[in-house]
Amino acid sequence: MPIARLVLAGLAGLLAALIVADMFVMHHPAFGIDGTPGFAAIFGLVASAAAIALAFGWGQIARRRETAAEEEGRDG
Amino acid sequence: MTAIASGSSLLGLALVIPTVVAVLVMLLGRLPNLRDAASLVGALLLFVTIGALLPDVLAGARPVLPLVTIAPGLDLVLRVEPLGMLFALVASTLWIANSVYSIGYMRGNQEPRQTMFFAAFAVAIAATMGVALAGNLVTLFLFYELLSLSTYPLVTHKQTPEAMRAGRVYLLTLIGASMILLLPAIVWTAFVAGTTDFQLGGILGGKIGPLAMAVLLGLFVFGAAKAAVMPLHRWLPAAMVAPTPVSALLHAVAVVKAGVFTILKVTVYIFGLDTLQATGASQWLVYVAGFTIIAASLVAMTADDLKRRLAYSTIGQLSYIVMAAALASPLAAMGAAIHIAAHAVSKITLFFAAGSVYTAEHVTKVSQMDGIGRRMPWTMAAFTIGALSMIGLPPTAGFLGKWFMLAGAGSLHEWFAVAVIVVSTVLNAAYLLPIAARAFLKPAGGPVAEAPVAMVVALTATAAGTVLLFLFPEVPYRLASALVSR
Amino acid sequence: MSFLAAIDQHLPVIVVLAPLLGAVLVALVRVEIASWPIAVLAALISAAAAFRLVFVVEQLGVVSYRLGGFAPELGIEYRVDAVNVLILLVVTAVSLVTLLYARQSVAAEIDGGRVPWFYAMMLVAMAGLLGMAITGDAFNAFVFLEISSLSTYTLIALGRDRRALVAAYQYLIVGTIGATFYVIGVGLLYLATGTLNLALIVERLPDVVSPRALIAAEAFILVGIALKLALFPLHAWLPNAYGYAPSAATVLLASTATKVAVYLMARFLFGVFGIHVEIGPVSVTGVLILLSLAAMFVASLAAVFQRDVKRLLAFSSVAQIGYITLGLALANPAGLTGAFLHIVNHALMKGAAFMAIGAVLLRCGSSRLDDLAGIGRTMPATAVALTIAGLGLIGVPGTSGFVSKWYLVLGAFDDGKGWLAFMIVASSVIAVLYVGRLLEVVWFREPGKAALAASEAPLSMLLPTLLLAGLTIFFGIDAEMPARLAGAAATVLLGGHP
Amino acid sequence: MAETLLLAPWLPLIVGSLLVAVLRGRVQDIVFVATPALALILVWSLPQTAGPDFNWLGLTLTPVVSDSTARLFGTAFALAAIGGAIFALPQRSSAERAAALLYAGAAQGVIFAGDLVTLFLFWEVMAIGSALVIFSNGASRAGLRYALMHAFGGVLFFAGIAASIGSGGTAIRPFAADSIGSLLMLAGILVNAGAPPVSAWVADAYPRASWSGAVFLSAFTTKAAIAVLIRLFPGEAALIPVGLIMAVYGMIYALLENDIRRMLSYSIVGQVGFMVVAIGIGTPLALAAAGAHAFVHILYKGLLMMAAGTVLRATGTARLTALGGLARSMPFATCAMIVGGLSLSAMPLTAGFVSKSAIMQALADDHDAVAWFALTAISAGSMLYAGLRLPWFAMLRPSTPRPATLQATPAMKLAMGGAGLILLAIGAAPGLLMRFVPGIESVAVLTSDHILFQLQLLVGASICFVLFLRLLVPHAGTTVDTDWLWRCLPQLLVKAGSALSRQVLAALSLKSRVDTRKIQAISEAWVQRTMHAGNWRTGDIALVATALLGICLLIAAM
Repeated sequence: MPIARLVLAGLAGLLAALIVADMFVMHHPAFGIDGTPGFAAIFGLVASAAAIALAFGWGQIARRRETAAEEEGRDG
Repeated sequence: MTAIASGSSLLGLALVIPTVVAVLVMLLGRLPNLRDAASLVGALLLFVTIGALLPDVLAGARPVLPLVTIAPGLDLVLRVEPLGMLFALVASTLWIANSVYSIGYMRGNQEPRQTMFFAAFAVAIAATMGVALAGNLVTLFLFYELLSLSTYPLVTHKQTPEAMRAGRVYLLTLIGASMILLLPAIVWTAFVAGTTDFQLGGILGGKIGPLAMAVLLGLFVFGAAKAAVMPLHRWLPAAMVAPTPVSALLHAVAVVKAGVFTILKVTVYIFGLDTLQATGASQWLVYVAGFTIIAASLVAMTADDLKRRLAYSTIGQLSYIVMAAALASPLAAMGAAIHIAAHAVSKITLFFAAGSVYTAEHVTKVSQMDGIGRRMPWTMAAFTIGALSMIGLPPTAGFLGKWFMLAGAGSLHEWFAVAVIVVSTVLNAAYLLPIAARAFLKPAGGPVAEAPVAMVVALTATAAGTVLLFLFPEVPYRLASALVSR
Repeated sequence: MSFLAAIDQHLPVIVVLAPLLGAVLVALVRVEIASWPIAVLAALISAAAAFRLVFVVEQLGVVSYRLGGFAPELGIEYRVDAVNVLILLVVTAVSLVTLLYARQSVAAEIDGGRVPWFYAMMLVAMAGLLGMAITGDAFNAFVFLEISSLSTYTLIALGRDRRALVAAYQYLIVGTIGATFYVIGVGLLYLATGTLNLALIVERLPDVVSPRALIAAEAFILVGIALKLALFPLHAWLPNAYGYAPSAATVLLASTATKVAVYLMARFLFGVFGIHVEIGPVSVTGVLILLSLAAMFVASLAAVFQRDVKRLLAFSSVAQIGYITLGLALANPAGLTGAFLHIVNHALMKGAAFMAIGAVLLRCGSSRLDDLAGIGRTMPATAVALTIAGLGLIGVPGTSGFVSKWYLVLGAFDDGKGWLAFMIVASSVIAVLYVGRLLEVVWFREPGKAALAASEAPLSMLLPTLLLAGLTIFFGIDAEMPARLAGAAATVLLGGHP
Repeated sequence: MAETLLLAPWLPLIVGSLLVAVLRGRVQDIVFVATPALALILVWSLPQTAGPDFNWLGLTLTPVVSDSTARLFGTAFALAAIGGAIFALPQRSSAERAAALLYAGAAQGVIFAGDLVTLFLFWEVMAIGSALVIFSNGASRAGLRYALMHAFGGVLFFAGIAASIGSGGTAIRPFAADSIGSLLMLAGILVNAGAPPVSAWVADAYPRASWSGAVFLSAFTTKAAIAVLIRLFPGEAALIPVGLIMAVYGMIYALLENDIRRMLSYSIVGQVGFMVVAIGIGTPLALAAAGAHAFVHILYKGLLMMAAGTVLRATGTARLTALGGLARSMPFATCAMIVGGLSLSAMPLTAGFVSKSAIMQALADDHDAVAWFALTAISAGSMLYAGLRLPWFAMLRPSTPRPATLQATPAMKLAMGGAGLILLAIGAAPGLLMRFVPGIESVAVLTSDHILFQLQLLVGASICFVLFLRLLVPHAGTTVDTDWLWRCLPQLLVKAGSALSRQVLAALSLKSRVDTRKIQAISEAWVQRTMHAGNWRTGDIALVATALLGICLLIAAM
């Protein structure tokens, strides 16, 4: 998927630029670590990955193929 | 002095008017229009009579009318107090609605033996007035029995084997329980307290131990089987074979209300709320009534027959009142009193609607009610209002009593009672709302065709009353406050 | 001296003599058609005299009438006070109503030739009972006792069922034993005091040297009377006797015979021996309470299991007599008032009940419980009377039964015997069972063949039945009059002045 | 005083509800839109003084009283009602319209209630109104479940109020969850807020409303619960974990969901979780932030629901599996969805960024590290489902689009445009929002470090989205949810219970049959022998009599 790779590259470049920019601004950290330049980027990546993992995992366990279709059909 | 004198004559009138109506109805049997007019006029007159008593009672007067002295120390006396006033007011008001409705129903269904029906009805109202206005236990008992007897021909009105069987269960349960339990309770009370007069604060305080008091309370509660506390509830669903106006009379106007009225009156005026509270003699009843509420609601959920479902709903609602009485707090007692009125007006609406549906389409089962709300919008709208009131949702009367009951239970930290009310509210919604949903949401399947006008007028009026009682609860509230104030 | 005043003087003797003469007249005339009017007339005169006596006694307190003018020691004294005037009133009134009722019932149940005998015996029985009640002489009471008993045996034997003969025979033997005991007791008293006049016996008792003789006399007399009044456990003759006698006879016996015996017992207990006398370590009241309670419970329970309504009501009578003797045993104003009230009330409601059953017997030919099924639909008025009577037996408020039980309970509490009050109430619950069973059958069962064929009782039977039922209701709502009379009787028995 | 009642914002709505039920046609349209507008005017004209008192049932009722919280929520509710009404103009269902206005009016009533009883009365009317909105779409079973859930929550709240009334009357004041009464109140409110374990009702009910009805539903019930929590349980520490669970729950289920409107419903629970956490913090800033976030959330969730409704109306489905490639045929809805989704994701220059910043600031000030990091992470997760997954799969992804049979009408576009513009305006100029939410002026929003932080977070999330796109592809089906507790468990219990009771009954009846036979035999024998019910022989009677006499004499002789 070249488009996807293109988008990915673009996003990565954007993120790099943001991290670089982050090094030049004055931080007001509340917990210390959140003032580290680029923290948010890493946190965002990790948190999103964790969220996807969590959701996917839960989906594997709790997702049912059948919908409550008969009722949805009746209820509209 | 004059006020009291006129008050006593009004008391007499309250008994005389329905009696005269009964006689007139019998005499006018050949002239149906005049006969039914007699019922209506009588109902209006009775309402005016009772209404005329109201200002005095609210002002603190307690008119007395001694009827007869059986023997020294054994009197039949009428005496109005706030609770009796409330009950009389409810019964006399609903008699009007019920008369209008009955005329529509009896004619609409071409029922036989209408003269007998209206006459027995009037006698039942007279007995109800006697119960409401009784000044002591003996008087109350007499009219209580008269009420059982006079409603028997109504329950067996159809005279089918099933109706006769139901009438048998009805009479044997009610009379049997009152003879075996209520009467001994009254005699016991009389000799412990030296009187059977209703006195605010009770007459038993300090004269009887807590255990004996609990037993005595049990005799009263189960003796007044009209209150249908389990396990003495079977007569009520059985009596469902009666025509709908009779069901309305049983469930809303008179009979079951006479039962809970007796229990409430006994807790307030014989035991005394403070005494019960101090001794804890009524605690067991909270559990029994709570069980009845939940169990009845569960049974109601499984009932497909509309009237049967409503009957179990009544059993549950009655036990609210019993449970509130057993909580023995002023707030809960107020709730119980107000709920007598609130349940009456909303349950009569539900039964009127059920009868209207039966008259128009001969539908008796919930499962047959698809789309009926679209064919009979007035009827089912009224039904829905009644159902909301059963659940206790504002803006309907059912909210009022529940409010005080919960406040009473909460202030006493009776969390069992609170839990029962919470759970049963959900259950009430679960067995009543589906009917409304089914009626309105399923396809109509036919043109609009309402029941006879008289019936629609009556049920619309009571449905409106259910809302109006919520908006203007002044009279029941003040009477209920007067009940517990000293 | 006006004519009325002259009659007033002779009232006591008129009360007894009227039925006795009536009996003789009936026996002489021996015409079926004439016997009933004569009997009714005799009863009417007697009842009128008794009614008048009530007023006289209320004015004078005590009316003493010396037969032949002899002094009490030699002759016989009729002595009427507040106690026995009530009994006289009940006996005459009920007898009158019974006779009014009897005509069609008797015509149906008794062979034509025996009808005059029946009325004659009814009048003799009535006279005997009245005599027992009115006399102030212990031996004279025995004579009247025998008169009433002998006529009663005959009446029972006139029942059309063959078992009636057995019942009559049984009652004959038992009654004779009772009478014998009684007369032995009276003899012992005579030996001790030298007189048969009750008032004189009382005067002389303090001088009696041998208390043993006295106690023996008391034992003989009380057991003898107890047999006659069917005090538990000496009641076994009663269900058969009542069950198989002709309906009209049953009404008379059930309403009056045992009541007079109760009166006699009360007279001896309170007037002669004193209620608080003890036989050895056992107090009379204690025994009496015990036996009364046993009667109330055991007989009521037995009634529950009866299959014949007349026997059911008969057992109920045994139980109800238990209430009355309980009231005697309480020996306080309220208890005694209750006892005497119950004598009146029980006469009314048991009379009504047996009359109703007599009507059913006439129409259906059976008094078996099963045959009464659904009778409420074909004989509604009779069934209503039966219902009222039944409610009275339970003691439902609004019926006279409630008022008398009320006084009994009151008496129990006055005596500090709360448990006794509880027992009274509890035994009423058993009454609920047997009455409920009866009413259930009458009103709620599907009518059987017999019931369907039946029609409402003839007016001549219905009216007396309804009259007694109506009085049961009336005295339940306004008990002022009977309560006053019973209260006066209680006061007299307890030694006060009326 | 009493004339203040005429300024009650709920009054025109409830009157309007009745009018709408009676009126038809153009007049109905005007009333339908005009009454929420009138309500908005009244929200701002109502003086912030003590309200009028009424005596009812021995209680002092204050039906209307205003303060800054009331004004904030009142404005949000009025805006939602106006937008919803305009959006719903093509929807000709009078029943839904009347129900919606009743619902909106009751929500205003809850906000402006001056005492607990009034509050509760409106609370229940709100439940009725919202249930009617669902019912009006013909969804009877879902509507019933919804009604039952609210009857349950309502009566809990009711019981709590009734129990607490003894200690301190009916005044609206902060409670501590230390008595059963206040705990009941808290539980009742949390039911409405969609807290665990009953969160599932939101996603169960809201998607069953019509394409227009869901817009109303998404606005009022949960946010009214937030307003009540702010008033009654500020700083209740137990709310922090509750809110966190809601946020996580909402995110996970939204990520898994296939139906757009169900996804948005889960998202409501997640976002309300943010507010609940803030209320649990309870500092003035946190409470103000919760209010501000509720305000903004009403707008962007309304916008998203409108977009979803537009898609549903146009294509007949709202399932991601059946959608895609609609951007070209429905550009307006696509834009609305993107603006709403980005606002939900707190993209800088949208309103969501302003309010979420305020919440995070409040957490930071309170040094609540766990909540702060957790909610930051969930913000990133929100971007995944709302900012990316939703628009991508619904609109943007290349696919053969379903035919859009019904294009959005101008009224619908007006409503969506209005909501979107407000969101963007607040995002560009946070002062607009801060002006009437006193207490959040100090929050740094459009500062460079803050913007950079947020952008990194969101871009990081976007990278993950592209990387793991395959894992996020929607599938048909449902995820087992907490509604299993009331939809499946009772059936299982009933089945098990009836089987058990049948066995017990069978055992009992067998036993009782034996017993009755035995009892009968005994009783009969007893009757025959002991009861003297049979006939005595004459000799027996004589014997008894003689014995009795003998005993007497014996005693006498002694």
